[in-house]
Amino acid sequence: MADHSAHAGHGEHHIVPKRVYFLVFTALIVLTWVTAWVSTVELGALNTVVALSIAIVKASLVILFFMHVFYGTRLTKLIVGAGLFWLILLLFIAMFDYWTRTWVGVPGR
Amino acid sequence: MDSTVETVIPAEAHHDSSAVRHHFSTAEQQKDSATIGMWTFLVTEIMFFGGLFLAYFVYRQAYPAAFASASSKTNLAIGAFNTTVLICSSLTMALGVYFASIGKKKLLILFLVLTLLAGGAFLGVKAFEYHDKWVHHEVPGAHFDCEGCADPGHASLFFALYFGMTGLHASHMIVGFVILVILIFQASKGRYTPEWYTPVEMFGLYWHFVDIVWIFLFPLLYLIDRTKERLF
Amino acid sequence: MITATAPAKTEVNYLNCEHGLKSWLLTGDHKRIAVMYLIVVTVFFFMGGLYAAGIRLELATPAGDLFDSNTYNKVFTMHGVLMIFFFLIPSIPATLGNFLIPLMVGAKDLAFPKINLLSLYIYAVGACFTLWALISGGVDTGWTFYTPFSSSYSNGYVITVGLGIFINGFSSILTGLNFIVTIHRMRSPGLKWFRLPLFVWAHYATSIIMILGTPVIAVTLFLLVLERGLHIGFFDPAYGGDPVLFQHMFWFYSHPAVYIMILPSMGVISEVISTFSSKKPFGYTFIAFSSVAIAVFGFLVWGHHLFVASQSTYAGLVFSILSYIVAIPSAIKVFNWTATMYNGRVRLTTPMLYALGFIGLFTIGGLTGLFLASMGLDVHLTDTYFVVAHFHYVMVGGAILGYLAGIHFWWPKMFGVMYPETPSKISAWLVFLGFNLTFFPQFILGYMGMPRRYHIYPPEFQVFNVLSSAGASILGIGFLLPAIYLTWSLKYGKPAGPNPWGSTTLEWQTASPPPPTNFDVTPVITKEAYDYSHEEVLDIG
Amino acid sequence: MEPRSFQLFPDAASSIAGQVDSLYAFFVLVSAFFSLLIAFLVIFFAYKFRFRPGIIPAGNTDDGHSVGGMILEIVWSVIPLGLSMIMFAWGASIYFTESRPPADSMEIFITGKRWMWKVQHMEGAREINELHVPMNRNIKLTMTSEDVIHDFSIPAFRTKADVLPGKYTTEWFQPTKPGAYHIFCAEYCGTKHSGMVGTVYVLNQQDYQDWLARGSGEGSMAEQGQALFNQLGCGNCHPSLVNNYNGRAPNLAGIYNNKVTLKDGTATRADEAYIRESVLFPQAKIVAGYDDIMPTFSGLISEEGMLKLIEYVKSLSPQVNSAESAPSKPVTDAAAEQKAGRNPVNPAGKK
Repeated sequence: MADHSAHAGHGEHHIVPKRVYFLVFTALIVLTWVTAWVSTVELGALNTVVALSIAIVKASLVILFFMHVFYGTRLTKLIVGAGLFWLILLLFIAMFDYWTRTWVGVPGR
Repeated sequence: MDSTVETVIPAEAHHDSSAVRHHFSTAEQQKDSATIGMWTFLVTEIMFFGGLFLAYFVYRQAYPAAFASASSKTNLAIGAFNTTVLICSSLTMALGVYFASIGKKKLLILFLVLTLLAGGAFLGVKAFEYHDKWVHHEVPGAHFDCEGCADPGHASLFFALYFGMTGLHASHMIVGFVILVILIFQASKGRYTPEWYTPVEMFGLYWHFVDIVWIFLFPLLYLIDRTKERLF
Repeated sequence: MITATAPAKTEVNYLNCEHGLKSWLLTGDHKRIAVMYLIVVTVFFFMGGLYAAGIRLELATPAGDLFDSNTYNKVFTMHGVLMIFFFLIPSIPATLGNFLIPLMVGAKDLAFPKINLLSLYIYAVGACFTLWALISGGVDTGWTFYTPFSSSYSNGYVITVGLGIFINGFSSILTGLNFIVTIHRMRSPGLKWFRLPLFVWAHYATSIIMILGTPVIAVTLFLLVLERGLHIGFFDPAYGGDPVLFQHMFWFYSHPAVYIMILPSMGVISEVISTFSSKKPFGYTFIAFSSVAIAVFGFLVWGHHLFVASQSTYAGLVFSILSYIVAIPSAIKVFNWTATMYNGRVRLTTPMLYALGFIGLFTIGGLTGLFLASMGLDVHLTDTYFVVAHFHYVMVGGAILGYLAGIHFWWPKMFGVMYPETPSKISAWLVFLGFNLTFFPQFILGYMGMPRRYHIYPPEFQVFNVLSSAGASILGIGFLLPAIYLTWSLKYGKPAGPNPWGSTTLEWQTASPPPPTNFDVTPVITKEAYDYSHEEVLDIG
Repeated sequence: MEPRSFQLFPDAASSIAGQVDSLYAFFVLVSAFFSLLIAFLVIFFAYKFRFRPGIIPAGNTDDGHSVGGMILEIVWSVIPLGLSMIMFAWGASIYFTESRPPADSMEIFITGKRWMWKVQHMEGAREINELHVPMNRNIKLTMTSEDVIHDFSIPAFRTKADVLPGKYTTEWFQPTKPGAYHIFCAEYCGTKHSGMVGTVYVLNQQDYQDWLARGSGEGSMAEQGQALFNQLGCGNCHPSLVNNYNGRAPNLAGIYNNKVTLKDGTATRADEAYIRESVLFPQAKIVAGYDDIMPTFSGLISEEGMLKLIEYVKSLSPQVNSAESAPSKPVTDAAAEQKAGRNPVNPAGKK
């Protein structure tokens, strides 16, 4: 593995201290109850923004710490990033059709 | 002929542990491959759920009233409780991997069992919710009858997606359940050591991924645009 | 498998190291799995071909005199389903890719041999579902499964076939996953990315699509099966569902799937042209990056299948311009292949004939793709025989010619024998001529407006349909010949030796057929894959 | 239509056909140039640089990463890119023309059903698998399907558009040559897909008037829509006279294509799609100030009935009353000519 030897350090298993897990766990629980509570407060369109933002923060915490991506190799980060990027491509490009369907003002165009 | 191959290394030179399969040179290469492989698999899972998320966004945008009132039919307290349960199971899973990595066999088994129990609790609550929906005729199909839904004609789409998404998520949990049982069995036989606990670690990734899916399903199906009411 | 430590003996190879059916069915050896894939995809190719023969026979006359409409619809559906999902998509990756990628990166096997075997069995299970549906009475939706026809109106076995393709998708995903990990982590010491053969680059790009695209078709078919089986409407207008959403989700995979078929083929062509020009591929980095560019941009163009499907005009604009952009990397490849021959030492062997045929036919296939990416032209051309001709130029003229080039190129490596030269060259010419006679008239038919999937057609279209059917019979012979002489060569072919073509890539540096662990010693790479400066060119072809 | 045994190029019978053909010719030229160029180079190189023992061409090691190679790479990337942008822009401009029916278009309504095309003219005439249109008039088709996706394709006009269940799609053309041309269903729709064909007859103005004069005996679409409106009891709640409000349901006079404000504060345009949705899914988009009391009419109205209802609602909005664009109000009440309109008139120039 001559050309990998430079990255060999990444492959050593990095043991994450337990403290990190408990901190992340606490944050996740708090955020869960915050998002549940916020949904009962009238914020108009902001409700959606808040709910999704909190979900993204929670998911990031899980990915980075529970799933060790924070300590992972560049390649792991690249793969995760690619997955999310493609998901966004799928959602946004397809939604673009739906967003622009009324622009021409002719049914079916 | 040998213009590309100049020096040679004996094929077995890099084998440094009996746990390394024959086609890998080092344990590190093997573990790295497993991690990349698992993440690549999880990327396909992201796209797999991605199709459903797309359907959800398209229809929520088309029929906001139907989705708002139909999502109010979900039980917020139960949803929040189940989210908590699942996050707990994620923590126990992470700790399981931690104890595997430092070779604490009993704690590994304990935390795998705790993960199993939390997952079971989640599925139990989910089953209860499904039953509730069935009783209230909120299952799409011939008997669908969404009482009190604004725009009931389109509310069926919400419930179709609700069952599609949570059902797919639950089926991933069930698969996880089966693998967990195998892992507990293997762990009790002492198969995992600090040098080689890859299956536990890879399963951990899978379990956390399932958790992440729920982290998004919870706001999408339970929270957004629901009728404002007290939490309890 | 234990022979890895055995002293190097060319006599011990992956074919004879173990015997018995079990040693094949439970093998982890990528080469044996590749051979098993080769057998099953060939079976499916000829099944699909049989259906194609049915279509061409029926269309020789305007009236519906061979089949009734229902049968005809099932025939073209099964032709599409079998050819696309069970032949074209696994064809090169699962056979040649499986066989060659570990050899080319100097590894003993793919990263996950058991998963590799699992993917073969998943393919088999998916195939069984599909065959079961076929025996029960087939399916008549067309391979595109558009809702609401497929979910509510079709009288075929949509659920069974849908599940078959759903399951088969996981085979594709696991193959791609295995390739990605292998290419990243199993390369020999010194084998840097830009020393990899272009075949490996092409498969890396293909794997990206398999990983990111296939799950979307899986979930789409899953929803379709739920909708048809349980009558819960995901795409059903009766509940406010949108059938166009199905098309978006379907083509998100199925357009990139075209690149799953063509990219590996392009990889083959790069190898073949380089070897038989005895020259490093011109613009190696451009060819390598254009593969990845095709894989990435290929995901952004699916909406050009929806220009008349009531997609918004502005979305159409975006998809149209992106479709033109994705054409550029393909053009770069064609020019570079052609330039590779310049100043080369060209030997017109059978694989080279196929490869040159590929360049010509793929050029036409690609250029006619531009017609369909043009919104104004697509309105007239879509859903006509122009589309049929276009994608056959890409999939047969491109993917299958590349597959045949690859099979002929690596046959000596896979089985250690040479096939007879004369019949193989005859078959290459028959395929080329037969193909053009079959599909070129369909461009003309398409512009005249003959819709695809028509069982009965107006009489003014007959002349070109007869030409097409005549060409198909020549094409059929061209495809049958290799099956015969290649099988013949297994027993009677002359021994090939490790490097019959005088190629420089790594797979030719080991014995033919290769030993069970590919190399007796782990190769250490110090040079690029293509270094013909010191090579003696063999006087063949 | 007289069967022809051989044809190399389709008839060009619409205003857009010439433009599409020019674009096609451009594409064919570009493609032919590059195909022949590549074919020539491949054959030439294969001969010129054929293997000859002992002869190694100078420059055999050029791998394209020299300066000259880079220039070549750039040239053969940029030229195709430039050409393809021309192709894109030209094609897109034609498509934009096809997307937007001219304001003076005469409307005809198409309903696809497995396996037939049902045509409804504004003036009341109905046809099946036939479509009679006047020459040199802009004609806009509003289309929907009763079952699966179909596609209304007229190759001679170089136009087609999918016909979907549950929504309306549009396609327009201006016929320029009298004659009879194929209508094909171009989206696979099941067993008799290839039988879902018809003929479009392009008539000159006088022949068209004659044909139209035979009428259907059922009144214009708007009149039929009004009858349906009354039969279904819509008028019990929905006022249809200007300035008449009852608080139960919105007044329909003048709403067509105007903005309506919805309960949730958003606004929408009361186009065909909105009217259709409001009849079938009345609770989906309720107008501000009204209660959720309307029952659904889903399953009670055919797609053709729906088109007539919409036509009636449109007729309540004088500024967009498309009757103004019709050549003249046809005589449709002549009872004696009841079914005659079903028989197609042979187009001029055809025996």
